[in-house]
Amino acid sequence: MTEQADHADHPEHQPEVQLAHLGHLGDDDGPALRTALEAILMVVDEPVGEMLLAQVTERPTDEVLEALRSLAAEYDEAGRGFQLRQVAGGWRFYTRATCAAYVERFVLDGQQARLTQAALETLAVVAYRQPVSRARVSAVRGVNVDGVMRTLVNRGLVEEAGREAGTGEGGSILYQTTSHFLERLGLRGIDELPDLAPFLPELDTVDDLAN
Amino acid sequence: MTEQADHADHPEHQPEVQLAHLGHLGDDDGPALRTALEAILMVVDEPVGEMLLAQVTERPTDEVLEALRSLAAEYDEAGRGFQLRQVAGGWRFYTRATCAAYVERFVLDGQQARLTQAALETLAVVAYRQPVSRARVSAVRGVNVDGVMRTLVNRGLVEEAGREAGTGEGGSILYQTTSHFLERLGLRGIDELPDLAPFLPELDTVDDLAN
Amino acid sequence: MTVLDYRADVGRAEETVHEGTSSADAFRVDLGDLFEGPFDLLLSLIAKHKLDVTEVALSKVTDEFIAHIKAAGPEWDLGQATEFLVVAATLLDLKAARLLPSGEVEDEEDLALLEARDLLFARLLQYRAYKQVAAVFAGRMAAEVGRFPRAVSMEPQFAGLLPEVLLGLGPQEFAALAARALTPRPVPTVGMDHLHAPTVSVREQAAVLVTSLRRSRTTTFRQLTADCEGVLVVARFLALLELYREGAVVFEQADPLGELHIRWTGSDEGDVEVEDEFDEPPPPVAGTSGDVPENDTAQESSDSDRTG
Repeated sequence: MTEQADHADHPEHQPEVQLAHLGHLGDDDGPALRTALEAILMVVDEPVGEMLLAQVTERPTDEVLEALRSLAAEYDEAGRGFQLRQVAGGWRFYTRATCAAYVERFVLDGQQARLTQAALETLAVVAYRQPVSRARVSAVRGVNVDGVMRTLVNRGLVEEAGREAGTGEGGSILYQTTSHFLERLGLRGIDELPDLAPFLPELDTVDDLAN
Repeated sequence: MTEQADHADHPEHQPEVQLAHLGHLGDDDGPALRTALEAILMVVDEPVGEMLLAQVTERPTDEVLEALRSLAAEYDEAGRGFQLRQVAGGWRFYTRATCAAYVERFVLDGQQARLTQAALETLAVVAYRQPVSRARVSAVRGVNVDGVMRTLVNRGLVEEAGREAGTGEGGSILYQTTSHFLERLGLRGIDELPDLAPFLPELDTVDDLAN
Repeated sequence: MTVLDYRADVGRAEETVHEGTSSADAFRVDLGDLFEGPFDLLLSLIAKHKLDVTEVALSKVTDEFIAHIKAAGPEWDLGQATEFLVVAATLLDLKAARLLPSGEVEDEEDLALLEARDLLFARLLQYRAYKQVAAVFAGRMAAEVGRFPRAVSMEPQFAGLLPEVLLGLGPQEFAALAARALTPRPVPTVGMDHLHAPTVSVREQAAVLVTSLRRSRTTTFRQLTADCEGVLVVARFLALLELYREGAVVFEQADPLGELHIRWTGSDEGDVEVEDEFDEPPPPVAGTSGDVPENDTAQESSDSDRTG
């Protein structure tokens, strides 16, 4: 790949994707509207409204709606394993109902019943620091926790709890433990979590650790 | 064989849910293999190996691999907004690079921070020498790599891999690259790393080092 | 003093060398991802001169390298400075070899020095290979940066099917785990104690050696360094090499790596001036030997600080 070879020569000049260089959808140098929509919808977790999609793609809402409907129809006709569905709040990719049995089997076969040590530790940090952002948990754990946090959310042990105060839409998502987590631990409430103090090293041990 | 091995790994896991309508893939009442694969891949959040997919769909691995490749080729030819890619030992849906500008603002995990030259070089030594101690990497790079190694661990690109053999508790910690590293490089496995030999000059060209 | 811009990778150093730009700029400690270590510097110097890896070329590089260390002054990260010193010692060996009468390569000491040179270049070539492959990594990562993996929450109907998670521990064990997870981890270090050693002056060590040698006339390197360790040993070794260059001492070594005998051949009185090529100018403030700068914070911040 020429692109790659070029970068190899200039490791210090990694191209950053420039939003300014978006160009116009459908131009020779940009993706078609349908393509851009497919890409966006592939990574969104929550359904996205056509208004927002229109805004991001800089196209009229009508046109976006039209494209979304034609994509959905196309997937249905081709009998793809996924569907594009309009649900409350917008559009999202879902698995096709006829494939549910395979997805179920995959979910049962492919997933571990036991949490990894990394997941347990992350869960512990969330439990004692909630509500807490992923960035904070990462800082405490010293590793990226994005994947682990998703696992904990999927497993119903952790849930979103709004966004960091005063930061608005762009603020970091905060996480807290769920009632399911409390059940699993046999507790009635968060306040029943054991006090940490007896488990923390004495102050002078902390000093040792720091040295 | 695979099934057995897998269950042996997770003895605690006992699927109890009845899968009523599995039928046979490709039957009139069941989805085609490709469709089932598309559906399964829609719910994964890490690369899934063809072995597991073969197990879940009850088809030979060869056939599954063939179907995955044909899907990937089909998406590329049709210029879809998503790609099916084989990375880090498995298959996973990705957005197409040409759509990056549109996708970015929807991606929760944010832009991957760029690595420094020092981090890149350290990463390269770890990748080719793994498992390897910090001292060994330092020797190759000619500088202390403690800080850089910590950065790489924090970024999830490198992880600890036990201690130097025969040295016990006090032995040097060994490091290896992670599957996240493979994903970041778009590699299927460590064996896909470019051969180092061409970068080492022939003996008789040593004198031309600078040219 | 030649000022280099280490942004250049080895192959293109020639095009990007900026002569005479502000030295404060070029010799910053936080060169970060642009420049980091002795191997990087050596390769830059070699490439800059488009030199063959010959002894003559090497001598030029040696001078510049040593000048670079000198110019770096107290700004250097002590960890890096120590590594520099080791490479510098090797280079000074090679420089010393140049001073030997030519055509006497049969001498075992000469052979050892030639071996040291080969070893150094073998390591340089190895480093260069990793440096180049790192560029390939960067290219691949850049190509990947526009692709985002699908990583969404599971549809509720499937998430509900996920097997009950086995926590496998009770509230007390969970609290103990939390305490461990929340306790700051010790920063991993590999015997960095020596980095806290006070700055060592080669010139001072030379003075110590002169006093000692004038008294004993002949001695061994072992005896000369019996009362010190670590960087101090390196400093005395460098001081000895400088004295050798001044013609104040001669060396005898029966076997490679064998006992190094030193005989005083200098004057019995007066100052013996050694060049302080390795010595840092006096630090502007006391306490440069204090905290070792956090390597990675410097590198991280330089990400955003970079211009051009």
